[in-house]
Amino acid sequence: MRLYEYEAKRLFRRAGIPTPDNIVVERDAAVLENVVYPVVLKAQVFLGGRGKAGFVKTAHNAREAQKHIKAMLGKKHGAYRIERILVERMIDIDQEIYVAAAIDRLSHRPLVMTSRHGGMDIEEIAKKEQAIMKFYFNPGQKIHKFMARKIAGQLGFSGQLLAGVAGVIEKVYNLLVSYDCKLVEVNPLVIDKRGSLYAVDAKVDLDEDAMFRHRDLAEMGIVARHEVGELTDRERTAKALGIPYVDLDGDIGVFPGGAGFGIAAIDLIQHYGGKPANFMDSGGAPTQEKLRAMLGLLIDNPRVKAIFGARFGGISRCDDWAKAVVQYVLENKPEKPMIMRMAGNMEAEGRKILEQAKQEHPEFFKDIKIYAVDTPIEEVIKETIRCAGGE
Amino acid sequence: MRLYEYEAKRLFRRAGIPTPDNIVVERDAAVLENVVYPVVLKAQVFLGGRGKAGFVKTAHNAREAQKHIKAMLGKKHGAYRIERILVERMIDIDQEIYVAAAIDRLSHRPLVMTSRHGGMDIEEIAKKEQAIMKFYFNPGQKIHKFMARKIAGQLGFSGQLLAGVAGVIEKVYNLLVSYDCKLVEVNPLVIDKRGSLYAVDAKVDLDEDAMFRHRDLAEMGIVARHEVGELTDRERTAKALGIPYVDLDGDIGVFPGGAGFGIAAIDLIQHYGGKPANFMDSGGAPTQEKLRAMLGLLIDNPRVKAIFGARFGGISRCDDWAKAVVQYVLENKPEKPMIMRMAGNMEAEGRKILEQAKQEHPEFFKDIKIYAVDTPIEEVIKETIRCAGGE
Amino acid sequence: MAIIIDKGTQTIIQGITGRNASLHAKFMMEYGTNVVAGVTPGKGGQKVEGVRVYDTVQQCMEDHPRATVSSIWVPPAFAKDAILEAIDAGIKTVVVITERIPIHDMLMVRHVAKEKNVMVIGGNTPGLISPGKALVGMLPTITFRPGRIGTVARSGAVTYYLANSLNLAGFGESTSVGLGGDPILGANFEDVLRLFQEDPETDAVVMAGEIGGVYEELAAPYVKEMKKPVIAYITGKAAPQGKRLGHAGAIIEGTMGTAQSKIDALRSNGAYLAETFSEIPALVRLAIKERSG
Amino acid sequence: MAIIIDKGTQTIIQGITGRNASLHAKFMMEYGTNVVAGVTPGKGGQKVEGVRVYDTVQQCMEDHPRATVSSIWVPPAFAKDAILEAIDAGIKTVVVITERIPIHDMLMVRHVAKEKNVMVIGGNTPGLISPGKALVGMLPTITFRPGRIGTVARSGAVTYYLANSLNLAGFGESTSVGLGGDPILGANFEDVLRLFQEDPETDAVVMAGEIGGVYEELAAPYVKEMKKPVIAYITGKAAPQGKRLGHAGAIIEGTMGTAQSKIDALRSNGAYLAETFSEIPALVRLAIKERSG
Repeated sequence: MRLYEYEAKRLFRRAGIPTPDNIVVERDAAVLENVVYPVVLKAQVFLGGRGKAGFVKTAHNAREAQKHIKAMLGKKHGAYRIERILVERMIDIDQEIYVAAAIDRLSHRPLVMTSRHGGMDIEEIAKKEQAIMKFYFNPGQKIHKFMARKIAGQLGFSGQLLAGVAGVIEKVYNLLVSYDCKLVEVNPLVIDKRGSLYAVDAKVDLDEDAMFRHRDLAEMGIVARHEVGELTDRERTAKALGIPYVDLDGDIGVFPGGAGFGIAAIDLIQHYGGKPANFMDSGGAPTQEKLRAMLGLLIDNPRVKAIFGARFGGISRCDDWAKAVVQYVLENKPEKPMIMRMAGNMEAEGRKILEQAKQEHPEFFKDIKIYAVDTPIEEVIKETIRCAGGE
Repeated sequence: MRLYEYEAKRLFRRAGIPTPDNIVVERDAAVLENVVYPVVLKAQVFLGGRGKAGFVKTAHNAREAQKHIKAMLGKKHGAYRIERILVERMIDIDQEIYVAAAIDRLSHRPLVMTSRHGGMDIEEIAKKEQAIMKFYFNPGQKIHKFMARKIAGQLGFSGQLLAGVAGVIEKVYNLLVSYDCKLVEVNPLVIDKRGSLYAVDAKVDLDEDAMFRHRDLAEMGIVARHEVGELTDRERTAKALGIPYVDLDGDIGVFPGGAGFGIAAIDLIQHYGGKPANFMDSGGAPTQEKLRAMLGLLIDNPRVKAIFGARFGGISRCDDWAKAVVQYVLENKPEKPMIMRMAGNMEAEGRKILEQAKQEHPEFFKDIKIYAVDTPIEEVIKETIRCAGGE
Repeated sequence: MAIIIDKGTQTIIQGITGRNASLHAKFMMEYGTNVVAGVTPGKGGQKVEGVRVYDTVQQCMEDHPRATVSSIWVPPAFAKDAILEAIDAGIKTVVVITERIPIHDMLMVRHVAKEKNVMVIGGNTPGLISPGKALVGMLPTITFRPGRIGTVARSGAVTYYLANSLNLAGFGESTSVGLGGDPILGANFEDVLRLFQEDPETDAVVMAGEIGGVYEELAAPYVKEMKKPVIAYITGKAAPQGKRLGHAGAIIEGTMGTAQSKIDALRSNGAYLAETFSEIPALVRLAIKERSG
Repeated sequence: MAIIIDKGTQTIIQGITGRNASLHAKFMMEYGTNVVAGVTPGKGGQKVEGVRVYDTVQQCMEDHPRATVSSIWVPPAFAKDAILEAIDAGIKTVVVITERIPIHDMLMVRHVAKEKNVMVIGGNTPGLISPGKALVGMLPTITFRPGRIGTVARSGAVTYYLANSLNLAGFGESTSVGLGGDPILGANFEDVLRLFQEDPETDAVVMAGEIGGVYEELAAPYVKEMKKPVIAYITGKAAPQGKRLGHAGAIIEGTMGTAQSKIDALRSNGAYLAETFSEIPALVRLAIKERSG
């Protein structure tokens, strides 16, 4: 889960990584007291290319700063609305270097990456003569101060600068480990003309699954969100309900079993010429309430023309699923076609529940078809696409 | 550095180790609000045998408690004046067990020690049928929760009690490691009739040399002292001056070089029939100010009749030492005999300084003899004993 | 001999007193799995579905020294501890049903497992099944038929649909293994492919991957080495970038871990690529014919 | 060949820019010790007494790959790091002058040193000297004469007085080693006794212990095994219990580490016990005579 630059820098300060003095502005006519000019104003969005899009500006006085703030706030950079601007003292750059700590997906170990060439994309840095240097650690291993100095020494620093760079390396690694991060990147780490160090940009990628043990993040205003980007309103609702949900731009609501099949389902819909309206995941063993809430999210979406559903009863049982579908239908009398398939644990019991409800209230079930294990899932998807008027 | 029981229990609470509710009373007519009777009143001294000496009492109401407090406060247990009483809710004992974490001097590793037999001296526990079980860890190794459960399981616990005992074991080990302790002992760890656990006694031995990295101890009122026991006034003065100093009950002031020789010197004085007044250590490379302060501590001690001094110039140089002695003598004109020996680094320079001062002010140096490397140290000690009127 | 679990393999269940674990303990035993004990700290002495519950794996192993497989059903905050406990007590295969285990915890688990030569499957695995012999996990047994196709997939539901497709076409499975949907897994595709390659009861392997991570790409060179054919099905082509699709593992980071990069790596190393579940049986038939021909 | 340090042994000084370290760097070089470099993080590029200062031991070792001994003069809070750095960079003997290093830090140092087969002497050691050949540490060289008696002591000043007593009686030292006054030490009596036992230039060993710890007791069985005689001098008989006498290690805790327990252990294993410094030379003479007779 990516943090905004201003959030990452709050975490940096807590970890003792030096950042330029800054404030966050969320409104026009912001109070810019105690600001030392010149400053850099940076729109707080995840998408790259802020500079080219005019969302990074410099200002030499309050008037200029206010002008830029007014011009940026509320604008959109790609899909993202600019809601905050980081106003930061401009640093007199002498050198820009690269320092990061991350998890290596190949060796499954934490590592420190450094380069004398900072200030550009990591891919570009990697192309430079002196490639990125990588130092691997074992899981659970501490970084001794001498190791950080050794790295700074191998980077070619000496004297006070070596000590300073080593300090940042040590703290970046400790931040990775102590806050369960996937990535902590300082790019560039700027050395100013007086030899002081500043993290001029800051990238932190947290492990959302470990946030339960970092309660202090919430105190800092850092809460769960997409890996990159903000949630839509419907995604926010789903999140509050505990349902992994992503809005897509099609018209077929997808009500799958697990995440893995959810991913396959949107592929298959697209494969057969349909357009999925969402990704969704019921999680391990959803309660009936959760299943009904999931259906509601789709039915209430005006874009959705038909719903594709599938339940392979594993940890989540077919009878529970059937009960939830029946209760939702009886209570909400949805008017959108629902084409589904049910198989697996407690399939017979589930089918009995569905048949009984259908017999008692055939009027509510006329647009609802629930296939069994002998119908390939592709056929169910194709039928859903037809019902949505596609193909 | 041993902590008082009430201090150790404060640390326990911080570490999440359950202790009975308690308050610390330092005065007569203490406020005993919110106290649930019956209570146990325990004099806060390091010396064992409190119970036999009448310094552990029970009280069933405030009147009784006040009576005991009045009777105990200010009394002496051995050499120690009772300045504080811990008033603690009495626990309804079902079982008493032993849980400790310590540093094993043989293997140089942290270890956990447990026994089903708590509530008596560890030596006595060791004699029981089921001896103390020991579990060794590597330095820097964390205790996983499952390890603590395994230990509790091997102790023969099961169910909720196993979980509870494992929790205490884990926290005791973590306290040892996180606060740089030499020993953390819960003896007894009481299981009451409802299955709740309480550390009814608490023993913590800190590493004084690591206190610099535990600033929060000072906030808790835990400050440096003797390993066991309080400092005398003179020891407190020495401590403030940064001088390791221990009061002994003899009449020969000992002004040695390093700690190791200081220990040897008091042995030798005793060996030849004298009585040392103190132990002292100049530390690595004392400043002249420090050396003068050391001399002052001895001269100002009315018990001291003569001073034995020795300097073997290693990291601390003879010339610095000679300068300090000369300046002290000229400023304070001490009237006690000082018999000393000087050898080692910068010996010639030191001797020159002494000779010159003696020539200029022979009147102040008439009781001062400073031998050189060719006089065995034992001879110097014997002469000092004679000067003190001993032998 | 099926891979990993077979008829009679002694298995224990950590976290057995939980609602799902106890339900699936019942299913496993009904299927014939030899569940010898359960472990839940603090609940030692209880019984679940007739199975004795221990407080620690060590105590459990004292009574059942021949247990080799444990499945983990505890909440994510306790998963690392439970897995390390199983490894410490001498379990040889740990099947981690728990999902969303913190990444750094899994790094530590992998590190210790490697040192002790223990196979950890998951986290977030639906488990594995050797049809007609044994089940460890929560796969719906109704879907699986004994046969000679090995399957290995990241996702649980995909494992069911694979089996379903194969069965509708008359195939059955030797063993079906779910690797799990978490971003850092214990066993990966290559580990399981190696077991199938050595398994005399397996003729071909179907592997199903998805966006995120690099386990599919890493397995590609071994696919080339294998004597048995591999049919691959990779999902996530339609997935939006930078959004987490339920599985924490299913997120595209930069140019790594896209569906296309996985498809390219596998195809160029000789795997047969399927675009839908329905295509898989035909490819299996073709692959077996080509390899044996 | 003297033990540990000899003429020409390449040695470095960590913390060389400190006041004491730079002073003693000078003394060491004046005595003939081959000090090839110094290390102080943040001060790389400076010179101290003509010796180049490096930021890291690694950089230092690149220029001086044959350095085998490092002495540590940094403040206690940084000692663990400096020692581990020396070990990591390939130093074979680390002489830790720093005193009052936290106990848990030294446990870690010992653990790593053992793994890497490195000898750590100290903390709180005055160092060691092979008279006429080399000095590492801050022993006052004036006291020592070349000879055939090895000495090993916990305390610095006691080391000087030992040498002083021996010299007044006409003996000299092969090597004098200070183990250090801290409670947890790297090398202990037995480690050094073993080196002296193998050293053809040593005829007898004087060991001086003090209250606190169990290193003297632990060495006693080896004293019995040795072919060379050991003269022991143990101080602290007059020490009060529970009070720390300057050295962090010099404290009697309960019944452990009393002077008497050490004396008893050593005497019963064949050591010659001295009660004063002056008695030592006569005992050395007696011991050599008895052993060679």
